[in-house]
Parts: sequence; structure tokens; C-alpha cells
Amino acid sequence: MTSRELMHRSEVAVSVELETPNMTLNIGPQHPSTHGVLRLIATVDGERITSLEPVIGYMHRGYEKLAEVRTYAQITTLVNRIDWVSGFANEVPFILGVERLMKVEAPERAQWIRLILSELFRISSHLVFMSSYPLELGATTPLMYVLREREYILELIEGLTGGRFHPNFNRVGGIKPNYGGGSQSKKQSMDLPAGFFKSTIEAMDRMNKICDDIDILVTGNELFKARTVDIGVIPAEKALEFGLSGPNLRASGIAYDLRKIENYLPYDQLDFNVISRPGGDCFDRYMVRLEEIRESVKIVRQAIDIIPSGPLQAKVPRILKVPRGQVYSRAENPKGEFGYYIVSEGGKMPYRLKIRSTSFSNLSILSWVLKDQLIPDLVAIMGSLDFVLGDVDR
Amino acid sequence: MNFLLFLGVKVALLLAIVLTAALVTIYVELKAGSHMQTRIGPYYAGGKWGWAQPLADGAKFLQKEDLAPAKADRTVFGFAPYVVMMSSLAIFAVIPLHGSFVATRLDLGVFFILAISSLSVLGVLMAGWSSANKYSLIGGLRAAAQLIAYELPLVLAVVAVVIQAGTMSLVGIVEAQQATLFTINGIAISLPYILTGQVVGFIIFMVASIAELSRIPFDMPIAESELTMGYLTEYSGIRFSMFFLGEYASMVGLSAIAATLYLGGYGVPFLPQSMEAFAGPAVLLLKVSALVFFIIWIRWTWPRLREDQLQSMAWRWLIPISLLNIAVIGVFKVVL
Amino acid sequence: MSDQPDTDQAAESPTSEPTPLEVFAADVTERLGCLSYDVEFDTVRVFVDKDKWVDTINEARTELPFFSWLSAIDWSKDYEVGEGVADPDSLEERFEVICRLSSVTNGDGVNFVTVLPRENPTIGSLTESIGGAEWHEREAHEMFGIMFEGHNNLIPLYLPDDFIGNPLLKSFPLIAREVKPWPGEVDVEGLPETDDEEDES
Amino acid sequence: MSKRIAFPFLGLFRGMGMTIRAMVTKAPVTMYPDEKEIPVPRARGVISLDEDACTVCMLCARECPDWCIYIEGHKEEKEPAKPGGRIKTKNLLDRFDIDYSLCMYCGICVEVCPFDALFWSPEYEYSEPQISDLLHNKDKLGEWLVTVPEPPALEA
Repeated sequence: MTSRELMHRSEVAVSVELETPNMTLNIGPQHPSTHGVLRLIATVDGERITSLEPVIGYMHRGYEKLAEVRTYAQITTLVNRIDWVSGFANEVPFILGVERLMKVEAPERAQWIRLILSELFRISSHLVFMSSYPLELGATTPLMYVLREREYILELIEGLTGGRFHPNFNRVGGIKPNYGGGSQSKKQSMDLPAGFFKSTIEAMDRMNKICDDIDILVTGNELFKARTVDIGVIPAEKALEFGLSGPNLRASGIAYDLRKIENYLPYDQLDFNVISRPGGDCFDRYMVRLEEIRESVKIVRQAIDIIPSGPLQAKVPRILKVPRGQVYSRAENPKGEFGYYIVSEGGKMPYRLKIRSTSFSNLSILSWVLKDQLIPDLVAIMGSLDFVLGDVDR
Repeated sequence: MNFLLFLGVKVALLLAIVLTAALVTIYVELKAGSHMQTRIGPYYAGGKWGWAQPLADGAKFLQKEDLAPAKADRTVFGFAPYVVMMSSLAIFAVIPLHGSFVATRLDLGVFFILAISSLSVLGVLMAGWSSANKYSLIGGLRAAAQLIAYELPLVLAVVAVVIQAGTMSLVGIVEAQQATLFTINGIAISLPYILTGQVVGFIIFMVASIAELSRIPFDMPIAESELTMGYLTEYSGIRFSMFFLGEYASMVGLSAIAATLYLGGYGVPFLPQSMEAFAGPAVLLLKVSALVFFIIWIRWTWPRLREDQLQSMAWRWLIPISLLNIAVIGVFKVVL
Repeated sequence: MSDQPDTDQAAESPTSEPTPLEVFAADVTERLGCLSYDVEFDTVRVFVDKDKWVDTINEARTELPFFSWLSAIDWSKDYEVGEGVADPDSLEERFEVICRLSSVTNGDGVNFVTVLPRENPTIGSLTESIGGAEWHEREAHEMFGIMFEGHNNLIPLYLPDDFIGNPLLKSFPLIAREVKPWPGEVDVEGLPETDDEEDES
Repeated sequence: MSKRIAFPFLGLFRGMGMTIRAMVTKAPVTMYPDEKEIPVPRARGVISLDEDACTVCMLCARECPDWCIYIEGHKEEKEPAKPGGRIKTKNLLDRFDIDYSLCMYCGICVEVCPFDALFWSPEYEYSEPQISDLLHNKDKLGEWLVTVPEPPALEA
């Protein structure tokens, strides 16, 4: 009998003798570990959670309804803000869906720019995880180191798109046009600014460096391992049942990556690995993300070597009217499968837009995975799922 | 009359030293922590390097409204910070800055410290219970469990020192560390206990005192990301600053004890007795600063453990090791 | 019922050579005993009889294990927001409940669709076998008013408990757009047409 | 149960080496507001208005997803240049307000403006204690015009 079982038995014995009633602990909506406004109603027996009921919706903005009164160009602005740490990655599947409905395809260079930006946002999003996760376990310093490095990524993004978090850079059939400098210049798309390649390569070197630093500061830390290894194990079948995707699913041993299996953006011309780990615990989810930063660095490096020159905008009518049809378009968001089910009735606005947001599904497993865990593990497990409340509530 | 006058002077001096030390520690924590995080930290307060930041914080705390939750037990709630503060201050009464420069020369100094330092948990428990907040309660209970688990290795580690020194007086322990061990070329060599068999004891003592201070990696009672500061959740203003000062004062206090027990205290090797009156306190300060800095350094590097992991570490590792340590020291004491 | 031919609403039976996706869709439809299928824009829709909803989804999950999402569409002539359907005259008012399952080894994915009446829409709940459906069904319940039988926690997910109405119904007004006049209403001059023409060239 | 922490605690001390190194190196901090970072030319800071170029076509107000642009204007007849010539009407701008408390900084208005009256300026220092002061009128929007940078050079 392991010591854990012994301990558990003794706990049970004690609680039977003393008849301690369970306590309801209300965690959130304002709580440091809930990343915003998530509320958890936990019934705890001492520190052990006997049942847990997540309450979401404090940030429900009704995007699916708002999208019904907005034109397709305006929705791009909106979907940026669903998962705000990876704004661009939310735009991509939407724009690809609309392009599929309209049967246009963005020129090659535009596709590559989209790919580069997607990967930059993936790095940025994973870096946010790398910074906040140790913080939840009590290590405050990785936050600063990692956010400092993320600033280099954000600067790249801002230099290219003009926005740090909400690039709003995709247009149907291409990318955002220039602004300012005469009406002729507005007809051209925003190309890469001078020096972009050089600063990207430098930033990518920094990313590899910070990954090594994180390895020393966090991964190699015995206390961190003690807090994460074998904690919050999600077996593969449960992960599939709850619709977990992205790093959370890959950490459960399923190498499901839409960049490989869904035919979108020129990912097929690049050489990269899908990281997956068999354990399904917090440590594996963390490691998958750390390794994915390295893979994304590889992708960006290859992409800026390959990126062809050429036009950035396909011909589309000025007033977008999308033909009738229904399309489900998905892409690999940093957090997993992000998809839009666009129902168009031929108008300027979609008839219905279903947003399959990643964190919503990733978080739905919460009450299952947190059952019979300890309160400190609640923080560790919840953090390891890497959710953004805007993405959960939409 | 004379007694009262002396008492007044002693208390005033002690308070001045301890509070200054606590404020300086707070400043070092702010500043060193910031720089470890590639930040600047306090910058504007006081003109240069933000040296006045702890004072400014103190002034801010004083101005704040003294809030207590509606369902709190106000008497206990109000009293708890002072219990914590008192226990951290009382430690300093017996720490010798120099052989003849100690507030109270107790023959049972070690015993007194161990007794009084565990009082702080009473204040923490009072705070946790009276706040009428579940997080505070969990935090208070965690603190109590932690203290019980860590008081034992702490005591057992100190017992080994007491055995080696043969006295419970802190001055006596320092003097025992100054005793000549052997002579080389006519120079009498004396070594602090950490170099003469107490390494394990020192490590255990430090681990246990960090746990008792509830600082990272053992800050589960206040764990911000889990319990939103635990028993401190409901405190604000002057009462919070009492806890705050108390925490840093105990940090200095426990470091001073560690320095006294293991690092030779105020003793300086190779120094004539006449010089020691001046050099002693300075040397002690240096040793204390090093230990305090080490504790701060840990706090800004490591994550936190889990309560049950901490317990299993205490009961399964530290206590057996410290018992073994006592046995080994005892055997050596008898044999040598 | 498995070999019932595609007679219902959306079946665009392939006229020319079927694409691989259509072959796949036909195969799924055949094997699971669904009503019909429809492939457009690389999106496979398989129509399921509402009584066989739960069984079909459960069976499909052996092949397509990844539960992606579940939601609904309100097909209604009466709309308060946005734009209505293209030809309201031929519209059959209904709810469509969609559940998407997909494979994790290749790009296969199917949107299983079932049709519910607009009055008193009720369907079996998937929560028994798919834990992840709980939140999705709660969302569909509060947004469209669809009842999921067998769901034991069918309380609002996003909305406050005392909220009245089902916001994603087309007939539900969007208050933000009701209370504020459109600033574009003010007209001084019509839209400049010149620019458009240049664009087309 | 938790993995027992294995001796030696090498990982712990490697991390400490990293923090102490960080402590003695200079912090990469920009001391705002004493020193300012220069925003990139494309940065979407604030929208500036060239009032003379505006023809009150309302395109920006109509395309704005947030409905945060308010425009009023009137037609004015202009005396013909030569006697007997055609009387021209000109649209004059009375009001052009952007409510920055609503604006999402998407830039659609700047993109759709057919007459080049709107520009992005990277300036960002216009926070206000009162939310109502975030409604910038056309004079205030005009003031930003001088801060509009040249578009950046492109990657060859």
C-alpha cells in the first residue's frame, strides 16, 4: 500500500469520527488564480475538493449575436478580442471561412504573412502561459523574464500590423490595406516594414534563449516538478470527450494538430514537429507548450526564408456580399482548435456565426478533473489548462 | 526607579533597532526582488533609489481606514496583529549583540526563543479564525499545521547545538564557539559550529525557520494565488502593517538566532577581546544580513510547495534527520 | 431507415464524379443510418433523425472521437437583428441542432444536424456519454430555448438566472442597437460612387 | 502522491544563479514618463482628422463597428468662379466627434475614408480622468495631424 493510500485512509477515518461537514468555498469571480472572472463553487472537505461547479458568463459579451449585426469586415475586429492573447489566430479561421464561401484565395505572400503572424501570436500566447503558470505556483520571477521577452514579439507584431494585441490585419482575400499617404497608397496592402526579417531573426534567437532560461528557472526546479508531475492527469479518452484540443490534448498523448491535418495556410511546406507527450498531467501540458515555442521559432525562421514576393490582395468586390452557404472553418489557435461555423444567407452580414472557442471546451473538463483534488492543485491544474476568460465566455 | 529607567531605555533601544532592521529588510526585499526580476523597484520615494519607500508605505498604511469584516470577532481580530508583533519583538530581547550587550541575559535564552517564537502562530490562528473568512480560516489552519510540523525539527536542530555547547545561554553558545579548538603555529583557531559538525543542523534550522516565517517556498498560509493572502485577507491599514513589520522582524530575528547558534554570533576569530565590543555587533549584522538576503533570494526564485508535501517533508525527512543529527553530535560530544 | 434515399431538404445528390469528401459523407450516412447528407465548402453535414440523435452521435464517436462543439441555428422568418434569410417564402421555420465530431488522425469531421420544430423543441441530451456536451447544451438551452432531455443541470450558463428570453433567437432584439440611433443615419450626401468604379477596374 | 523531492537540489540552485545574475545586470526599463519609447510608425494610437479633406460622406461613421463616430454637416452653395458658371455646392463639416471610450482602434474608418481625411497617429498620451473627455471633437482630432508619421519603408 502506498503512502498516499495510507494517508487517504487515515483521512477518511478521521473524517468519519469527527463528522466534519463539508464547506462551500466560493472561488472567484475575483481571485488571483482565475485569470479574470471565472467563479468556482467548490465543496471542500478540508482542503480536498469533493465537488466543483464552475460558473462562467461574467464576461459574456454575446459575440455570436453581435456578429449578426455586423458586416464581415467589422466581425474581423470583433473576433480579435475573443482570445486576446492570440488575437490574430482568431481572425485566421474566420477569414479563411469567408474566403471559402466567396471562393477567393489570398495571394501566396499574404498567406505567408498570415502564417508568420499566427506563429508569432502562438509564441506570444505560450509565453503568457510560461509567465503566468509559475506565478500561480508561487514563483514570481519567471513572469518578468518571460514578459520581457514577449515584448520583442509584440514589437514585431506592432511594427507590422500597428496593433499589439488586436492586429485586425486580415481582410477577405488578403491583408489590411495601408492607411494614410494618399488614396492611392490605401489601395495597397501593408507589406512587411523594412528591417522586419532582421528583427524577427533576432527575436527568434531571444526566444530560444528564454526557453533555455525557463528550462533552468522553472522546468528544472524540483519544487515545480513536485507541484506538477502526476497532478491533474487527463486521460486521452476524457480529453476527447470534453473536446480538449491544442496543447492540452497533445499532452494527453494525441498528436492532434490542425496545422498538419487541416489544409490551410502553407504549413505543408514547412518542416516542424507536432509535440505530444503521453502523461496528460500538468507538467506535460507545460512541457508541450514550452516545446511548441521552439517549434514555432523553427517555423518562423523557415517562413521568412521561403516567403515569396508578390501581391497581397486578391480581387474582391468593395462591398462584401457573401454567397449563401454554410461552412465550418477551423485553425490551430495557440490554445487548440478554433473554429467558426458561418451561415451566410447571401447578405452583408452572416445569418449565424457559431464560434467554437478553444478555452470554452478546454475549461469544460474542469469539474471532472478537479474532483477529489486539493485546493493548491486546483490552482496548478486550472493554470495548466491555459484558458482566457474572453475565449470561454465570448 | 532605576529598574524602570533601564527598562524604558532597553525597550526604546530594542524597538528602534528592530523596527529599523525590519524597515531596512523590507527595503532590501523590494529593491533586491525588483532587480532579480529585471525591474527597478522603488524609485522616486526619498529622492534616490527610493530609499524612503518602506516609510512611505508605512505612512500610507497609517492613513488607511481600519476595516473589519461585519461578522468578524472584533476583539480577537484587533488583537491578533499585536500578538504576532509581540512575539517577533520578544525574540530580540535575548539576542546578544555582544557578550555584555544584550537586553536580557537569560541562562535559558534558547529555550525562551523557541517558546516565544511559536507564539506568533497563536496570533495567526486568531487572525484566521476571527476574520470570518473561509480563506483566512484555511490560511490560519495551514499556518498552525505548518508550525507544529516545523517547530519540531527547529527544536531538535537547536538541541544538537545545546548539546555541543553544553549551555542554553546564547552568550554561552557564542563563547563556546570561540573556544580554542586547536593551535597552529601558536595561533589559536576557533571555528563556528557550522564548520564543526553542525552543517546538517544549520540546514534544518534554516528550512524550519523559513517554514515558520511562512515565506516561499513554504508560504502556503498566505499563498496569494490560492488563498489570496490567507489570514491576511481581511486586514488593512495599521493592522496589516503590524503583520507586515512582524514578518520582517521575525525574519531578522530568526536569522540572528541562526547566526548566533551556527555562525559564531558576534564572535570574530583572531580579534582581541578589547576590539570585540565594536566589531561584534558589526559582524553579527553582517552575518544576519547575509542570511536575510539568502531568504529573500529564495523567495524571488522558487515556487511554492504544497501543504501536504511540506508536512511529509517535515515528518519523513527533517525530523528523522535531526534526531540522527542529535545522536551523532551526542556521540561525538561523549567521545571527544 | 438506413437505406432511405436522400429525399429531404438539403440533399444535393452529386451529379458528376463525387469528391472524396462526398464519398466519405455518403459512407457515414449509410453506416450510421442517417437521413441524408450535404457537402458544401468542404463542410460535411449529415442529417439525423431527431429520435435517433443520441444513438447516432454515440455510434459516430467510435470513429470520430473528438467532440468539437454543439450548437443550433434558428431558421426564422421573423428577425429583429441583422439580415434575414435569402428567400423567406420558401423557408421552413425550424431549429437545426448541430453537433460536430471529428477525427484526430486526419481531417475528417462531420456536422451532425437534426431538425427540431420551433414550438417546444426537445431533444435527447448527449451528456450521458459525452461529458463535454454539458456546457454546450446549457448554452444552446439558454440561447435558443431548446430542451435537452436527460440533462440534469440545465441551468443558464452565461446569462443571469433571472434573464428572460433566448438571446440568439432571430426575434430577440439587440438592445445595444435599439437604444442608440445609428450615427450613419444623418445624411448630407450620398455615398461617393466614383471610388467604387475605380476599384472594379 | 507527490514525487519525493530528489537530492541534490541542483535545479533549485541553478535557478538562484539566474536570479542573482539578473540582479546585477541592468534592468531593461524605460523610465516613463521621464523617457519615452518611440512608437512604431504604424502604431494605432489616435485618429487624426484633416478637416479640409473631409467631404462629410459619412462612410467612416457608417462603417464603424462601434458607432463611435458622430458627424454632422451642411451643404453650402459656393459662388461660381466665373460669372454665369455653375453654382457648386460644397459639404461643410459642423461636427466630427470620435468617442475614444467606445473606439476599438480597428482602423476601419481610416481605411474606408476615400478622401484621405483620417490618419493614424502613434500618439498615445490622451488619457483623461473623466470618461466624457474622451470624446474628441474635430479641433482636437485636427491637432493630432502634425504627429502623423510617414509610412515606414518596406522590406525589399
